[in-house]
Amino acid sequence: MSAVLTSQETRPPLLQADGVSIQFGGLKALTDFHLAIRQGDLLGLIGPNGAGKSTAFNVLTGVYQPTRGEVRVAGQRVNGRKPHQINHLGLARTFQNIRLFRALTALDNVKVACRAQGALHPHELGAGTKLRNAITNYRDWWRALLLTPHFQEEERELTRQAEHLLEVMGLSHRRDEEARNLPYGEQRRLEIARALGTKPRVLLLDEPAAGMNTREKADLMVLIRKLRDDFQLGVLVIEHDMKLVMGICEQITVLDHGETIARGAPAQVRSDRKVIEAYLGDSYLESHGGAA
Amino acid sequence: MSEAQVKTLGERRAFPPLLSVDGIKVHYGAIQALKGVSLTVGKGEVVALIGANGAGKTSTLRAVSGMLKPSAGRITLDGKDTTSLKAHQLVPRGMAHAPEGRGVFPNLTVLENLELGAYLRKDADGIQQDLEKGFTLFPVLKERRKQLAGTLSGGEQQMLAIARALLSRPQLLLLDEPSLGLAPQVTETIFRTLREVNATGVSVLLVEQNAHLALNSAHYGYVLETGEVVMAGPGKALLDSPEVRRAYLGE
Amino acid sequence: METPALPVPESRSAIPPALRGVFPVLVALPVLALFQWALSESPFAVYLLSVIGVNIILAVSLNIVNGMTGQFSIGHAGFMAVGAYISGVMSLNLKEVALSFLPVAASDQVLFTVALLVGGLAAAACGFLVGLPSLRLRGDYLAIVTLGFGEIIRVVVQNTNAFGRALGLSGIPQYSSPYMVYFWVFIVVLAARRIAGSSHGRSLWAIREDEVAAEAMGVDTTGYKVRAFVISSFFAGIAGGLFAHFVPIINPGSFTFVKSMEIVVMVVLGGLGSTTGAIVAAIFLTLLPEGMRSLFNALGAEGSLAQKVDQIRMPVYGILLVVLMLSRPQGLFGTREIWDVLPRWLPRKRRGLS
Amino acid sequence: MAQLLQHLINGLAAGTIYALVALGYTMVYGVLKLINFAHGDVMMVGVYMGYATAFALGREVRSSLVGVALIFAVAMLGCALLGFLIERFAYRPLREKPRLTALITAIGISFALSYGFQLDIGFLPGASPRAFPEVIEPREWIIIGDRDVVVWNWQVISFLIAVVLMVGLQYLVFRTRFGRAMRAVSWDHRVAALMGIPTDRVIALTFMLSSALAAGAGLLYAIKDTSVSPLMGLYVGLKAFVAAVIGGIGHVPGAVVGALVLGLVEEFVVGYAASTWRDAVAFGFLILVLLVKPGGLFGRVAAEKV
Amino acid sequence: EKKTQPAPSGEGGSQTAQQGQQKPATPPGGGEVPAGSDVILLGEVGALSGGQATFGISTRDGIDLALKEANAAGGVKGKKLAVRVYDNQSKPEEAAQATTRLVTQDKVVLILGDVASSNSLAMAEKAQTAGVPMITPSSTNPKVTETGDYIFRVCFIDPFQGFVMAKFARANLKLNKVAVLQDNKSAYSIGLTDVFTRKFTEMGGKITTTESFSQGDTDYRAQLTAIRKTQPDAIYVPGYYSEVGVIARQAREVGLRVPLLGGDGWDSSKLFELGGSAIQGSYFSNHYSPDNPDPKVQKFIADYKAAYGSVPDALAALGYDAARVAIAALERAKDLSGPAVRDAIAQTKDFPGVAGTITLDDKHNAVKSAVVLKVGDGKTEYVTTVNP
Ligand SMILES: Nc1ncnc2c1ncn2[C@@H]1O[C@H](COP(=O)(O)OP(=O)(O)OP(=O)(O)O)[C@@H](O)[C@H]1O
Ligand SMILES: Nc1ncnc2c1ncn2[C@@H]1O[C@H](COP(=O)(O)OP(=O)(O)OP(=O)(O)O)[C@@H](O)[C@H]1O
Ligand SMILES: [Mg+2]
Ligand SMILES: [Mg+2]
Repeated sequence: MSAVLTSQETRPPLLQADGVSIQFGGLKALTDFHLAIRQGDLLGLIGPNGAGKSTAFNVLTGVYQPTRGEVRVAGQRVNGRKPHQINHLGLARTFQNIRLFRALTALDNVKVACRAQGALHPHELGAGTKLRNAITNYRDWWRALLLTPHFQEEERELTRQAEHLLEVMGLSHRRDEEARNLPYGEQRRLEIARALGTKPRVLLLDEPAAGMNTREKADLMVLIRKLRDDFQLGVLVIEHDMKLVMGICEQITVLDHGETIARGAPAQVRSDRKVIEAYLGDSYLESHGGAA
Repeated sequence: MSEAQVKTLGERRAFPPLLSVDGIKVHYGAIQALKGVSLTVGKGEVVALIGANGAGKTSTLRAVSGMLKPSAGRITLDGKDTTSLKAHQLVPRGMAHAPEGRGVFPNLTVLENLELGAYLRKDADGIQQDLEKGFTLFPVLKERRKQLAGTLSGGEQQMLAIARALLSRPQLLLLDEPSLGLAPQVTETIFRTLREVNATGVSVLLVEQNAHLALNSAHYGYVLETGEVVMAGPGKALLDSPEVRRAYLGE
Repeated sequence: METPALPVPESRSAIPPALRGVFPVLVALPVLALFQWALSESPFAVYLLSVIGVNIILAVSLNIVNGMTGQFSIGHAGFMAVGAYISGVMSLNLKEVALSFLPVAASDQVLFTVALLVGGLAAAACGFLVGLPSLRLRGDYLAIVTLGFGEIIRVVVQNTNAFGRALGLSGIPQYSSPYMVYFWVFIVVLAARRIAGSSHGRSLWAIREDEVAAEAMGVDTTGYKVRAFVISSFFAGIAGGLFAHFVPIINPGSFTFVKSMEIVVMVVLGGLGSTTGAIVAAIFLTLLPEGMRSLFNALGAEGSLAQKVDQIRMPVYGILLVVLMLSRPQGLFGTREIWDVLPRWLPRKRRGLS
Repeated sequence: MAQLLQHLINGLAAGTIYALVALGYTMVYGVLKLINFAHGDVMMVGVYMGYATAFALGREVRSSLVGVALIFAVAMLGCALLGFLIERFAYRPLREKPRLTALITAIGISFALSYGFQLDIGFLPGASPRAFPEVIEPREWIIIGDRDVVVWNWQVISFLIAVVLMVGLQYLVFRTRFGRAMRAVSWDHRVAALMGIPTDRVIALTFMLSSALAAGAGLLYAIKDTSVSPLMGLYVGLKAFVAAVIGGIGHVPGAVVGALVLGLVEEFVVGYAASTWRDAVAFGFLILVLLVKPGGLFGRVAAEKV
Repeated sequence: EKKTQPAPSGEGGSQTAQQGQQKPATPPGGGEVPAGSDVILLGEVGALSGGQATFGISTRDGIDLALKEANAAGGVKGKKLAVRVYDNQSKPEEAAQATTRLVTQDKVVLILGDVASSNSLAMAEKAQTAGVPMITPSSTNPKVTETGDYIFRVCFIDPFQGFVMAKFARANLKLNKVAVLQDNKSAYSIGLTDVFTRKFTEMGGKITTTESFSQGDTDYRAQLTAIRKTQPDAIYVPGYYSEVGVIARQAREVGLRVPLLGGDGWDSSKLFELGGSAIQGSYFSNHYSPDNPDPKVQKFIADYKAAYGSVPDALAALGYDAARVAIAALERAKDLSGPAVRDAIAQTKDFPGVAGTITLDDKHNAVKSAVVLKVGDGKTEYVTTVNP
């Protein structure tokens, strides 16, 4: 394990949080949060309800602004950036409460996310690019209005990409179905497909297995690993299903009341006294027999 | 219609009848979600309803609690036909439903949410007692009583929804995936609470993805597949059945 | 049977890709000329068709903001006013001017087109201004800002001598013709359809469905919203310009929030997001009052009571709105287009790329 | 100085009326998230009901206390009934439908009422404005200098009524069981029903209350400005709506404060700047407020938990 | 480069001004009544709903009365008269649409309307293009008849009326300082304000302040308080009675006791109801005085009362006059074609209208005297007549 860790250290982190804190009124939802994700990582984030896990996602993806600390994506500081800009740098996510574009078809849900280019380079977010972006944008509108061959080719390309992602997620048969009519489990997978459409470097999954039965969860575990490898991602998973988390994550961070109370390999975390008290509960120990 | 195809395992423990659902059908526009579901819940019984995504579990609960009007079939509660009653008319008859997606009122405080659970009750003292009981069950809620429910974490909202349902002192409690998104510990708490509540005589109709947990705590269970009941039997019996193990426990 | 919500440009087609963009325009121009010729003897039909055309442009353009993007704008008449007044003032000032190298009629049309474009661009600039607050404002709050903006425009016009104050601008040359109006109808419909079928359209729909998720999926929601406003108000400005050149009098009272509401009604009645729905609703709602007039005439409008009958149209219109909405709450076509709901035996649009 | 004071009083008096109408908007918005565009027109109908009652009562009775009470009672009950009917037939069938559809029926009702009352057929009053009979005899309560500053009895009365109503409504919404039910319904009426709340009845009652309020406000308005016409609802309704938004729509004290502020802004623009720009300034002020506080002065933009 | 073509505001002559250059306008004379038809169809466009409805309805009733009388007297050229009335919702585009329909679909021989000048302007454009004569009863803006040779009016124009009141205020009432309160939504009000202000200052008076309101307002206290500060001898309120009555009350309320001055928009029996005692002692210029002992005026008043239940206001009187001028012209015209009727109307001279004797000048405007009336208790009192 430690050998793996050292080899990881040599790669630069794609996503890095340094001492991130956020407060809502008097409530400290997240305190001094640190995290680094590199390509190929599969990390877990667990903790009791209300510990601040989703909040951490929101801070990382720019939905909330941290009150303190720094978030870097691909080495670029992104504090104050809008979520879409952060997404362009290669950070994609799913939501705890599914947020699909409900009236759009499965295919269109993914196509919204698909963009012609992959993730930007960090310098492409710098000053001076605003004007260029605006120009590109209006040029793209004109292309769409005039149906230029370039535009048509691009549309076809997007469709191909989206279809491919649907296939990867096992949703090809739902291609033209409106998202709201999909069963819950498929909606979850569609969310992942959509997130992949943005060609991310890092994928954040917020309770991807919620609402799935044991069998579907088992399938999901395989899928997450496969995605990491095939798309060369760093993945961070929030999940309450210990079987899933312990089963696939190489490293797990445990939050409680916004503070990081433990971090380490699954076996290590599982037997951490503080984690057991705050989160897992004694009965978990009993049923899994792994006393410290 | 599909009565004959239900595979029944083992003997059902006898409870006095409370809820009986008889061949209900539910449509959402062109989609038929339920194709004639029949099931019963006895007084003091815990009944689990399991099934894959989209099988129609939620729709069944909705029909029972009056949120949806079934297009065919009959529902009786305590011997009275309630098929055409609206949701708010069923509450005084002892129905409480913690819906899918929790359904807390985000624009109200935690305390106000709880008080709404006791909307039809007039006994201020009793309400106060039950509130305290709820708070001991879920201490977080006490901490957050003045916070707007919308800002609670997912798990906290789930606790709130259950506590709120209990505050109406129901005779029959409908729970739709109560463990969804809950920390293992809280899931424990909730199922313990469920057993406690049941011990006081409250019947429970439980929908769960976690078939293991659900069937373990249920007297009786039904397996739903694409809008139809395909299997029924005592919880333990279902747990042991190879079909269930394969389809829902991934073994 | 279930059709995709989003139209996509045709893929299998005999037209070479390079020509596909302009092909419909090439077809439309002679058709419009024929149309114009057929109408030349019937001033009332010309007038009515012009009103319908303007309303179609307004409804289809508002649909880009209200229907596709899900933003709630109720100040569309304000943008229309900007286009009407700017182009109206231009035409009034250029009335005596002609381009020497062109015949007078052609020169007028050229100048008119320029005036229209200037009016449209001015409206688009205003749309940009109004779109900006959408950065911070949601739903009903954005709506009230658009309404307020429309009213401010009205007051500005009412207090500006160059715009004729309360009397308005009169004597604007009647350059507008069905050819011109329907040329723009054609353009706006084409633009709306092509936007809807492109990644831009998908982004707009995504914003309508879930702004947070759209943003998280890399959609620059503010940018798209502003651009939707700009495009939509550009066409509203064009509609205003066309309107000014056939009425041919414009007056602040024509661009009140009641007018904005009438446009919203067309969009909602047609089905939010459905371009053909907006068209059908615009046609229907414009013809409705005139149809009532014909009905009353047939019943003998020269009688004494009948003289009072014409004013019944407005309350009846109100009641009809209620009835229509109750009977088709999702709008005529929902979010779909007409060919998705017409019976199967009609020639159906081929499935596109998706 | 005296003039300033007089403007202040005028502004507050105008704002008071906006406030009463705005409360109705805010209430309905509070439960249904519906901008009830017909609200102003319901007010107008209420005023005509009061007008008819006043005439039926005759000169003597109508200015007695009983008469005034009767006029208000008839108008408010009549409007409550009207509100009930509108809700029952124009809004309720659309409750599960997209929000904009109900907005369109609201516009339809608004057209039908305002233009309908312009007809001079049958009992309908016709387009020309009428003078509202003097029911509360106007009296000057405070006079400073050579009538430099005058405060009238009805100004004080309506101000007090507005404040009392605001406090009462605030109490109703936030301290009573019914209010809790209203707020629950406003979020999700399907779940509210699961609590045993009779949602249809709560919504109907809210509508009736808001319509009765509109009638009361309309009468005070008619007493203040003495003129009654079928389109009056359109103008007052729009301004009151703006006031409700300035305060934060759905927020009870916000509606009152927003209305008073709007009344004062308008008064001072007219009094000290150019009266021609009054409406522009009013709307400009609204936009400014929203840009600084996107949820209005008091409203919170519900922080969406992601 | 200048166009070689003449500006379209062609006047006189028999050629139609050609508005749309791209194609020739419909040949003049939209009004051929089908042979054998025993009805002559007139058109009217008026504001029957919307903000100006109350004025449109008075006008309609006046026209209606005139037609009934004419039909009772045997009609015109042996044919009965009928009028088709369309509502313009107080909006010019609706006026244009209704007019286009009347002149091209319904083929009326002549068209009447409206009160608000912007609506009349829209009508005029369409009537002129189609070559159908139009008479506006009460649009006082000079521009209306400038539209072309088919457009006439039977009332005086804004400049004259503004002049009348300025002269009256200066010469008869000997006022020095007058404040103005205008209706900013009404072109009529703005027009009168402009002329009054100019004339009154030319005659040595002083305008202390000009405030404005919008039609439909009911609270004018802010403006009046501001006016009060300037201590005027009178307030010129060139608005409509629907607002003036309330303004008078509120003026008293804020402590302004000076008289109000106004124009023909004041004239309505409703003024007394709306203004109560507050409006008494104020003056306005008008087309006619109901006190006028002239039997034809008194008969008109009595007939109108009998038919519609109220004393006719100036708009009703003008509607009545306009219809009668039209009927007389139809009778005189050699046939019912547009040019013939136009020429007949243009020859109107010394026509005895209830609202003054009408002679149409070469600009197609009525040359008439104006009266100044004083508002009394429930009625007006004749004060003086001012000649052009
Ligand atoms: N917008 C907000 N305003 C106020 N408080 C908030 C907001 N968002 C989150 N919180 C609070 O922050 C805390 C952390 O919430 P968060 O959603 O991150 O929890 P979580 O770890 O994801 O829990 P769960 O596992 O139940 O989803 C909670 O107590 C919640 O009430
Ligand atoms: N509001 C709705 N509109 C249209 N279809 C619906 C609606 N709600 C449910 N359905 C469809 O009805 C079927 C049954 O849905 P239901 O929600 O009852 O399933 P479930 O067993 O609760 O599934 P899950 O485990 O995903 O919650 C599904 O096919 C679903 O897509
Ligand atoms: Mg969470
Ligand atoms: Mg479910």
